[in-house]
Formats: sequence, structure tokens, C-alpha cells
Amino acid sequence: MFAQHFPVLPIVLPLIGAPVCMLLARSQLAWLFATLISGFSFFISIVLLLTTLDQGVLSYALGGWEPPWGIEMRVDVANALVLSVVTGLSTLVLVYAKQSIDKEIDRNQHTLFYTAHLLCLAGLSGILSTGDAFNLFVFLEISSLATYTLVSLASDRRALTAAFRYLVMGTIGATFILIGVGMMYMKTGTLNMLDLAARIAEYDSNRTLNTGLAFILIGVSIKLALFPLHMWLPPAYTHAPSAVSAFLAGTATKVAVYVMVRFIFTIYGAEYVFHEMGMDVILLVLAIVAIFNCSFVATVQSNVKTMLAYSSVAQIGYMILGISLVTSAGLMAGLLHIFNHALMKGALFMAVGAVLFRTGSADIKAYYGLGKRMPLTMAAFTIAGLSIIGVPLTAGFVSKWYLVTAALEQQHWLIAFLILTGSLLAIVYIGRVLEVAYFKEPADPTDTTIKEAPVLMLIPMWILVLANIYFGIDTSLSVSAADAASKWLFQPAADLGAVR
Amino acid sequence: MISSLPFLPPFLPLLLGSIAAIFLRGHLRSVVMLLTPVWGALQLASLEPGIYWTIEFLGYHLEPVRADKLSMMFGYLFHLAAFIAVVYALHLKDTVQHVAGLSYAASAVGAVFAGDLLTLFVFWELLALTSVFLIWARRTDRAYRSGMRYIIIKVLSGVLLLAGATIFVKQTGSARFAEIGLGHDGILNLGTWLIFLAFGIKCAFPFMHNWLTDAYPEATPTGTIFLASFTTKVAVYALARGFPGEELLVWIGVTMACFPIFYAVIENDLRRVLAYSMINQVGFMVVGVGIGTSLALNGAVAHAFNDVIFKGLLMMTMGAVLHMTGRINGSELGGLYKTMPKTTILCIVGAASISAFPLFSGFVSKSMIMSAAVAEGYDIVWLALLFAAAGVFHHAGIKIPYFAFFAHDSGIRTTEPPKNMLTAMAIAALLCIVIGTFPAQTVYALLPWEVDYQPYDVTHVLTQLQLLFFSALAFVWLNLKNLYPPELPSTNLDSDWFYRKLAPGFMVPIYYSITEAMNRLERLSKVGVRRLINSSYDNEKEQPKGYFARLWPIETMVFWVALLLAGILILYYI
Amino acid sequence: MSFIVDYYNYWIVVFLMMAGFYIVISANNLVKKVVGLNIFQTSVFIMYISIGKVSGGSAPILADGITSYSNPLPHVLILTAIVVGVATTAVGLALIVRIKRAYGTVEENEFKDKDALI
Amino acid sequence: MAELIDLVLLGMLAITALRIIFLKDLFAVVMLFGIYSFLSALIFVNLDAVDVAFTEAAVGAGIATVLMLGTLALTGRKEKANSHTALLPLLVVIVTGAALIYGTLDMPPFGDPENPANQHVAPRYIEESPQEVGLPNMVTSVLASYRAFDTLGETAVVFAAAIGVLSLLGLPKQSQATIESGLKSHLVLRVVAKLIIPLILVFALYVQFHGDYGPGGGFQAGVIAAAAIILYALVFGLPLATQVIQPKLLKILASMGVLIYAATGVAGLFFGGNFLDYNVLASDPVAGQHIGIIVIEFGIGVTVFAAILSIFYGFASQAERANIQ
Repeated sequence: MFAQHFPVLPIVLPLIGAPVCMLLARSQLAWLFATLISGFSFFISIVLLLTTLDQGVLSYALGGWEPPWGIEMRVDVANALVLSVVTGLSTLVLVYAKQSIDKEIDRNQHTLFYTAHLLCLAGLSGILSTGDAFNLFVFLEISSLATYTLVSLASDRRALTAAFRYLVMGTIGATFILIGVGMMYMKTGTLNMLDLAARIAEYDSNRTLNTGLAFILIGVSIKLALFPLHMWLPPAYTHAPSAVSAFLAGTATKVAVYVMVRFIFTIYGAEYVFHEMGMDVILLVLAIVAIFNCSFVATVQSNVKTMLAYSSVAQIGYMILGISLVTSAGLMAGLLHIFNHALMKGALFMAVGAVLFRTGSADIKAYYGLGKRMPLTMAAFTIAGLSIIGVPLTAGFVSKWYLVTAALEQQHWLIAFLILTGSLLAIVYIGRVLEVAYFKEPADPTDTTIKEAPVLMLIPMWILVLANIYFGIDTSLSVSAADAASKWLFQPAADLGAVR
Repeated sequence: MISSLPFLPPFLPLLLGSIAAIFLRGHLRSVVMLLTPVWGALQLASLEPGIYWTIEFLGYHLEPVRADKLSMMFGYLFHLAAFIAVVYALHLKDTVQHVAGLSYAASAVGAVFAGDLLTLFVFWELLALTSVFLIWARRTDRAYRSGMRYIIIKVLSGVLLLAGATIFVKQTGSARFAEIGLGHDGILNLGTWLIFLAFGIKCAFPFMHNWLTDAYPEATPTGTIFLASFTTKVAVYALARGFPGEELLVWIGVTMACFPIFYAVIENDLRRVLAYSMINQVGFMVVGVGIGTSLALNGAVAHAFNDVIFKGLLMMTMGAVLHMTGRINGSELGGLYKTMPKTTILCIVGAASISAFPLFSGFVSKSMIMSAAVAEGYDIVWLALLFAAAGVFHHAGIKIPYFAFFAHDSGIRTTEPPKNMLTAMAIAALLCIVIGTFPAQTVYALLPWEVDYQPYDVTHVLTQLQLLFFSALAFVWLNLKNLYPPELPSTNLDSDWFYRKLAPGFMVPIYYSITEAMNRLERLSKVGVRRLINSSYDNEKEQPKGYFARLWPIETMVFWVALLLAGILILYYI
Repeated sequence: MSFIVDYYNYWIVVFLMMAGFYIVISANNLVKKVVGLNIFQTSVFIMYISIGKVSGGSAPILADGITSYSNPLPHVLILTAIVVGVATTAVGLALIVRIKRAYGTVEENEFKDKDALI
Repeated sequence: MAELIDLVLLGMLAITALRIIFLKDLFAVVMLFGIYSFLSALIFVNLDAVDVAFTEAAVGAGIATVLMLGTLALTGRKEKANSHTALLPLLVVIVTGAALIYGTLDMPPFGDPENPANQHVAPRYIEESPQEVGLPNMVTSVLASYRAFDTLGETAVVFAAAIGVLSLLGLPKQSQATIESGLKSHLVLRVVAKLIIPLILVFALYVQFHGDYGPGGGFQAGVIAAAAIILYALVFGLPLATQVIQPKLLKILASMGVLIYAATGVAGLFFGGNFLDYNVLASDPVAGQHIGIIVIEFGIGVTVFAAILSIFYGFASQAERANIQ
């Protein structure tokens, strides 16, 4: 009976869940409830993914008002894929959060944490599923506000300034998107994405639309932390509670990448954005600078969380690189990397969080000799780190492989070379941690309080690690979904070309 | 997707053995470790040639296990080598070395049975990762740093292989690892060249050989045995598979066979002498691969087979000396034959083999390569190889036993090494003699290409004996006249008076200046990297510095937003 | 003249937008940054409402004798945006209060030096 | 005429913004910002956006200003002198502005009924909504029915803001202690306040339920009702106010509002429609729309009231704490 409502459920469930969580008022209950809600959303997302792989697209008219007048939820392979990543990671993080939150956040704020988490999840799902440009802005703001709260919940005072920076940049980014949507509306009189696409295609090139696109792309670039607009991200991920870092690193910026893909490919059309405005060159240059600059900056960080945060910015560079190749293969590599990056960064941040849980520090000095004391955690860190580097038999290799082949397909030898060299920097920064963990003696060998992380933290961490290996070997699911998604995204652009 | 057969992939027994070694202790571990190579070899014997398990990955057909005569031969060789090395390592209590050694052997086996480039790459990297622990197991700071350099170069080789494979696979549409050849069509042949370079690094091509002479002498006595057996031989296998008949290889091989001789003669650390001699022997194999006729290829792989055994034997004797005396420099040793007579004899067998004395194993394979060179009209190559062969006798055949066991009496009194070491050496020595005496029943039976070759005819034997004789004469004469470079307590590369007297006057200075230039480049890049790091990391405050590494205030972030907006808008309007 | 009337609203919007931006960049005080952010957002509201205006139209509430109404859609959007704006402002101000308590200052160049790494 | 008013008001707005840039006295900045909001509300009225004007006046000029003043009370009212010059940013901002103004010249002219924005989707709202939804106020129709999902999101944003402020500042403890606070000595104020507060509450109820016919609705009503309690707290002190409306109750109310809204949407599912489909709520679609809109407007009102009030409580409790210290 409810199957036809599935497109809206991943948003509505956490949205209803959040106030209920607030009413539950007890930490344990709220945790259990939030995890269940998130798990159920995950289940629905998987069903959606399978359905869309089969049927193409699911449209859902909210309030029964047909699209250009009412708001439409439009789920296709592309957003179902990202949706599964977001809800899946959210569920794992919630399982993980139980103990990590107990230690990091004041007891009477636990319900607030779970409420904010569910709101954030609802916002992210809304951004992904919606087919309406303004509706996207509303959900963007829900997730952003919830995120500021989540970041500032940490006990460190630096989390406050980090959250404030994030708030200023996030608000500017969202407002930029609002401006862009306004300019599109001014020229087309509609807010529905498909309707927008059809009407924008009627214009050849128009200053208002171009300006709107500039605003949107920059706004989204702030949200996805594209170099040089990334500086809100490292402090936010460094000082946020571990569970929050793990969740955000795998989802928030990736959803923004998806938004960028949506605006470029579905609404404006790749032809318009790339060929008429040369946006691909700008994105390509920024992406490559992001990869090198931020990977290098990661190598000189002494705080492992900051290091991973910079590494995230570099990895986003890979995704944007894939998009800016303007081919189906490149886009597919970018989307695939969204999926794989969530797996590896989630695992890495969870491992770092586990170390923080036991040692109370994320500084690299805390990692001396940890290989013996927290073998499972460090093994997880090692495997996920290898995945970031792009070692075969891990998920990271698969996305790097497709990126390189996509670049080679276009005869971009230099880019392919740069992608591979970028991985060398990843070897350096991951290697630094592995070196001290396995080859250095602990600073205080008598300290017996440092032992393996609790089981409830290890389980989600290792699920992600095993997923890294699984999707590094059996790529059929992830690759076929990403492939279908990129073909799907390219298809409307082709249609628009025919209309013109 | 996976059509599995009831069989084990060849690398699995060794891998299982290494995993078992993690958990077992004492005699049980010894038994398991001894049985593992045997089990693996039996498993191999039951393996029919063919392709097993095709896997669909990233849209390409992968063939993780492909058995043919070439890979089978190396498969047997590696199991044999693993067995000898395990025997030699039995007295150790070091889990790291045992586990690393067996898994290292497993990756080598996996690599030679890899039927496609991706699988090859996986094992290629595993070879590097597992072997580096054999160096680190020495647990000295020097070994640690040397291992670091080793792993970096090996990973680089892997990255090059991956890059090359990606391009190659993309161009040809097939991931199969068969003959590649440098002349492949495509832009710049970049893919094939990268693969070639990756193989070259592992093969210790000139200018890429430093890792070998740097790392092998730093490993543990047993670790070096493992190291000497696998990495370069896998590379030779890969070259034989991928680039047979590539003429460039002939010249590279000749260089490899010749230049290490000069270093080997003046080197003091006897294990480093052997490391140089290893490059020299691999040079012979590379020449064989480069010539590319079935005789030459057979010679190359047969020589690889023999080299593992006699070089292993020599390394084991030196390892035994190091193990018993704690010293390995020629200047500190001498007169050991009094207390280590068995080791001395075994060492001489190894020396005879490497010098290609008739009836010893080196002879039957080296002469194949030489004959092939003559048959294909490479006269200069033949002459150079002859010179190299003489050089080998000089440094490995005479110098090693002479300085370690005879020469002036150093006064060191010790005993024979442990029984297991002796046993391992004895097995290897026995094999040297058996192969040298009955080549047709042993090595030749395994050769992948059809060939009819008889090493023991009058010309071959006479040529070789003359060569050896004159070489020995030169050594004696030089020693009597006190012209032979003295075994200095430290390595001194600046003693170039020696080059001018003995070496062909043009080659060494050229090589020398190129090395110098490379060193300078390396120094410069090191300084550059250090400066880059210094400029972006504040050591006093222990925090990053520099514009992009430190955190920007909000105003700067917002400023960049405005700047980017203005930039994009102006770009649009122009 | 009609040229000016046609675009005057948008020019002021751009001016306000940039003014808000400049305040965010130049102000040291976090409260003033928030004020700047608000000015920036309000300019966008004016832009939207200007889009929806129809000359000679009246407020979009059905009444007898009126035939021309202004466009109600931008009004709805901006109602939402205003609420979103005040929500962000509230959280931002709450953060400022906490920052004051933790650092003792709300001037950005002052708390920058108080931590090794903010 | 309308154009002339528009010109003048916008000019005043620009001058206000310009003044804010250079002022160092933050109290004056905030007051000017209040004026700025008020001016924009006037502009909105002039541009026929009465609902927006109402909200801007209540939220922008009212609540935002109160919160900013509350913050200033805790953080000090002087901005310190800036040590560095901001010439480069000024240059960049001017260049960006120039580029943007150049971009505007391609826009559809202001006020033209033929503009694409007024052509495609909007006509249906103007022409059909009185029949389809049955409300004279088209803004309410679009807000609560056509784009009800946006509005649900908006309610969630308010809820999220309340969560954020709660987690940052916390709520005041409901205390029986009679701490001397508020404006106890101002007898006139207290009497006037006692008279006005019930009136404000009645007005809030009017706005809540009149939103279907004139400007107004849940947002404005919630803010006004919250303003009444805020006024009470200012005059009689926070402790007394927390006894009237307990902080715990606010948490429940804020959650309940969102739940009421979402539950109305879910009800649509059970009656066989889509999420937020009101047509199915009653046998007659227009009656169904009416029920739906009244219920969700009520939900909005409750959440906004509770959220705004708890945000105020949060700030006020900080001020209280600062006073005690």
C-alpha cells in the first residue's frame, strides 16, 4: 500500500522522527528510536535504488498537485544512489554514536544530538529527492542548521568558532543558491527542475541566466568545499564530535556534489554550462589545485582529524575532476567516488574517533605504538587508508581506475598522470600515521588504560571496512548504479539538444 | 561470475603456511613451514596447464591463475627456493621473518601465475610489502631507513606498472598479460614504456639498481636469502613474458653484466659484493631475454633457475659467516677455513657454480646465453659477456672465498653454523652439482621452449676453462704485485686510480659522471622537499603555516567568494 | 527614465548585496558580521518581491473589482526565506554568546590568537 | 506614484545600509538594522506583498532586533577599531557589483505583466486557487497547499533553530526563587503591559485564523503570541514568565507543532491520497483543503510560538546568569 509513497518517506520519516525523539527525552530511547528510523529510511532507499535501476524514474506529486504547480519528488538512479549512501552511513554512525557521544557530549544534550541528527538526515534526503529548485534550498537550510548545532555540540571551545565560520559560509552559500534560483525563476517563471530545463533550453545564452548559474555554482561550491572556498571545512570536521565528523565527511559535501551535478546536467544542461561558458576549465583547474594543495597541506598536519578533513577536500577535487571531464565516463567516475569515498572516509573518521575515545587526543603523538594496543582499530584505519590511496582490491582503487580511464578516453594524459601523482601524496599522509602506529614505541608504555575500542564502535567501523574491500572486488552493484546514473543524467541534456 | 574448480591457486599453500606461522609456535611451526613448500610443489605438479577462474572486473576479463610451462618452471623454482630458505631460517624464533618470508614467496608465485596485468600488479605490490619486513626485521635504524627507501622505490615501480597497465589496457581493450613489446601502436607508446620501466626497476636496470645494493646487505642473514631468490627473478619472468626479443634489452643487459664488476671488486661488505654480482647475473638473463630466440630465452630462464640456487648458496655462506662472527667486511675477515671447513667447501661449490666451471650449474645455463648471442651475430655482446664472465670469477669466484676464509688470518675463531643452516647450504650445493652434471634430466626438462642444446662440447668447455684460467692468473698477479685494491675498512668510491688501470677508460668516467649527476639531482630534490615542508610547517609551534595551510579568518573566506564570483562573471562577459 | 525605473530595484538590490558582503568582510565584530549577513539576505528578498510585482496590480488577495494581481509565488518563497533567515540569525547569535563566554571576546582578530589552531 | 515611493524607500534603504558599514557603535548598528527591516517591510507593502511585509516587520524588525540587542547586552556594544585596511575587499566588492549590475541589464523589466515570471506557473494560482482551494488569500493557498511541503520544511527549520539555540544556551531553570528582575519599579509600564498583553494574544489568535482571508497566518500569529510573552518577561522578569509558560512545555509544544503538520500530511496517505493531499480529508475537496489548511496553520503557529519563545528564553537565561555573576 505504501510502495507508491516511497519517494517521500526517506524525508518524512526522519522529519517526524526528530520531534518524537525530542519528546522521548531519554538518551537511550532517543538513540534506539533514531537508529530505527534511520535504518528504516536506509531500507526504503535501497528499495528505491533497485526500483529506479529497474524502472528509471519515480515521480511523486506532493499534495496531489501536478508538477509545475506543486512540488515534485523525483527519484532516479542518481539520487537513489546517493540517498542509499547517506541513509546507510547515517545508520552506521548512529550505532557508532552511542558510546562515542556518551563520552564527548554532556549527558542532558543527548536527545538534542539525536534530534539534530535526524533533522540533518531529513534535510539531506530532501535535497536529494526533490525535483523543485526552491524546495532544495529549504532542505539545504534544514540540514545546515542541524549541522551547525551538531558541530557546536562538542565540548571544545574551538568547535564554537568552527561552527560560526561554517554558519557564515553556509548561509552565504545557501543565499547564493537562492539568488541563482531567483534569477532562473525571473527568466522562466517556474521552479520545477525539469520544467526549468525545458525553458532554459529555449534561451541561447542570456546574461541573467549566466549570472544565476554563477551564483548557483559558487553557492554549491561553498557547500561542497571546493578549493579555495573550503576553509570552513577543516576546523568544522576537526572539532566536531567524532560521530558527526564521520557522518558529515561521508555525506554533507557529497550531497552538495550531487546538487552541483543536478544543476549542471539536469537543469542547465552540460552543453550550456561547459561548452558555452567554459565552466569545465575553471572546475578542472580548481579540482586539480584542490587535489595537490590540500593533499600537501594534509601531509603537514599534526592533528589526524584535520589531516583527514584536508584529505576530504582533496577527494572532493577528484569528484569535481570527474564531473569537469564532461563525459559520461567522467561523471560516472565522480558519482562512483561519492559512493566509495563515503565508505572510506566514514571508516577513517570512525577509527580516529575510536582513538580519541580511548586516548582523548587526535594528535599524531597519540598514535605512537597504537598498532599493538588497538589492533582492530588501527587495522581498520590501515585498510581504509589504503583505500584512500587507491590500492587495488579496495573501493578507492575502483574509483581511481575509472577516473584515470575517463581521463585517458579523452586523451588527457596530463590529467591521468596528475591523478596518479595525487595518490602519492595520499601515501605520505596516511603513511605518516601508519608509521608511528606500527613502528614507534608508545610514549608511555606503562599506560594500561588504552585498550581496544568498544564493540559498538568497532562493528560499524568494520562494516565499512569490509564494504571497502567488498566494493573493491565485486564492483557490479556500485559500478552499474553509477553507470546508470551518469547515463541518466546525460540523457536529458541530449534531449535538450534535440529541442534546440 | 566465478567459475571455480576444485583446485587451489598455486600461491595459496604458501599463503596458508604463512598465516599458520602467525599462530603456531616451536616445533609445530617448523614442521608446518617445512611442509608448506612441499605441499605447494605437489599441488603444482597436479596442475594442468590452462587458465583458471576468469573474473569480470571493471569490464575486463581477469585471469588470476594461468598455468603454462614458463610459469610452471618459475613456480617450481620458487617452491624450491622457499624450501631451502625455510630450512636455513629454522633456527630463528622471529615470527616476523617467518611470516614475511613465506608470504613473500607466495606473492612471487602469485605473480608468475598472474594471467592479466591487474593481478600481476596486485602481487607486484604484495612482493614489495611483504619483503620490506625482511629488511626491517634486522631492527637497526640503518635497516629501517634502508627499508623505507626500498619500499618507496618498490611502490613507485608498482604505481608505474599500474599507470602503464591502465593505459595499455585502455588502448588494447584487453587486460591479458602476454607479449607487450615496446613497438606497440598508440600515443607515444607511453603505456608499454611505463610497464617496461616498472619491470626495469624490479630488475635493477642500470641507474635503477640502487635499491638492491642498498637494501639487500641491510637485511637479516636469512632475510637476504629470501630477497635474493624472488624479486629480481619475478622481474626476469615478467620481461621474458612481456618483452621477449626486445633489442634494447640486450644492451641494457650487457651494461648490467659489466658495470657492477668494478663496484664489486672494490666493495668491502661481502654481502654487497654478492648484491653487485647479482645485478651482473641478472644482466646475463636480460641479455638472453633481449636476444629472444628460444635458445636465448631458455638460457635466460635456466640461468634464473640456477642463479637462485648458487646465489642463494653464496648468500647463505656469507649469512652463516655474519651469523657466527657478526662481521661481514672483507677487511675484518680471513682465515675462517680453520674453524668453518664445511662452510668453506660449500662456499667454494657456490663460487664454482657462479663462475660457470664445467660440471657446475652456472656453466650449463650461461653457455646457452653465450651461444645464443653468437648464433644471432651479437659478437660485441659475446665479447662483453665474456669479459663479464671473467669478472664474475674474479670477484665472486675468487674474492668471496678468498677474503672470507683464507687471505691473512684475522684471528677470529668460531664454530660451524647451526645444523639447519648447514643442511640448507648442503642441499643447494648438491643441486648445483647435480644440475651441472645432469642438465638434461633436471633443468632442461623444465624449460618452456623446445630446444636441443648440448653444453658439454669441446669448444664450450675449452673456452670457459681458458677464460677461468686467465682470470685466475690475473688475480694472482695483481695480488702478488700488490696492485689488487686493498680491502679498505670503508667503501670508497673515489678511488678512481683503479678504474684507469683496469677498466676500459671511457666507460667508467661516463658512468661515474652520470651517477654523480643523478646523486646531485637527488640531493637537490631532497633539499627542495625539505624546504617546502619547512615553509609550510612551523616546527616550534608544531602547527602548519603558510597561506593555504593555516586557517583563514572569515573575512578572507568571504573575500575569496567575492573574488571568485567577480572572476567568473567577468570571464562570462568577455 | 523608463530604463531607470525598469532596473532601479535590481541596482539597489546589487548595492545592498555588496554592502552586506562588505560588512561581513570588513567587520571585526561577529555581531556586526551577522548584521551584514542579514542585510545581504534582505537584499535577496527585495529582488524576489520585485520579480513578482505587476504594475497596476494589487495584493494577491481576492477582492471584488480587481482584475490584476501581483504574483503570489515569490511572496510565498520569501515568507519561507525570511523565517529561514531569522532561524540562522538566532543560531548565529547564540553561537556568539557562547564564543564570548569561552573566549572573552567577539572580535575576530582577538580570538584568533587565543588558540593555536582555531 | 507607486514607483516614486519605491524609488524613495529604496534610496533610504541604501543610505541606511551605507551608514551601517561605517558605524562602530553596535547598539546604533542594531537599531539601524531594525529601521532597515522596517523600511524593507514598507517596500514590500508597496510592492503588494502584504503577507511578506507583515512577517518582515514581526520577524526581521521585531524578533531579530530583540535577539541582537540581547546579544549585545552580553557581548558589549562597541566594535573595536580595525587594525587593517580593507581597500582590496572594497575594490573586489565594487568590481563584483559592477559586473552584477551589468548582468541585470538583461533582466525582464520591473513590473511588466508580460515577464516570464508572471506567465507560466503564477496565473494558475491567481485564477484557479480561489476555486480549487477555496481561499481568497492566494498567498495562503500557495503556502499551505500548493507548496505545503516547503512550508513543512520551513517549520522544521524553525524547530531546528530552536534545537540549536537550546543546545547552545540551554533553557532557564524554572525557579520559585524571587530574584529581583524585570522593571518592577516602573508601575505605569506594568499596568499598561497587563492591559496590552491579553490584547496582543487575542490579536495573535485573530491573525492565526484570519490568514485565510487577509494577510496573516501561523507564522505571524506565532511570532505575535511569542512577543506577548516576551513583553511579559521583560516587564515582570524571566522567573515569573517561566512560571506562566514553562520551559519544558515549550519543548513539547515545539515538537507537537511539527508533528501536527506532518501528521496532517500522513493523514492524506491513509485516506488514499499523496502526502499532504488535503482533498481526500473530507468528501468535498474544497472542504478538505479548508480543514487541512486550518490544521497545518495551527501546527505552524504552535511551533513558531514555542520555538521563538524558547530562543528568547535561551538568550534571557544567559543574560540572567551574566547578571548574577
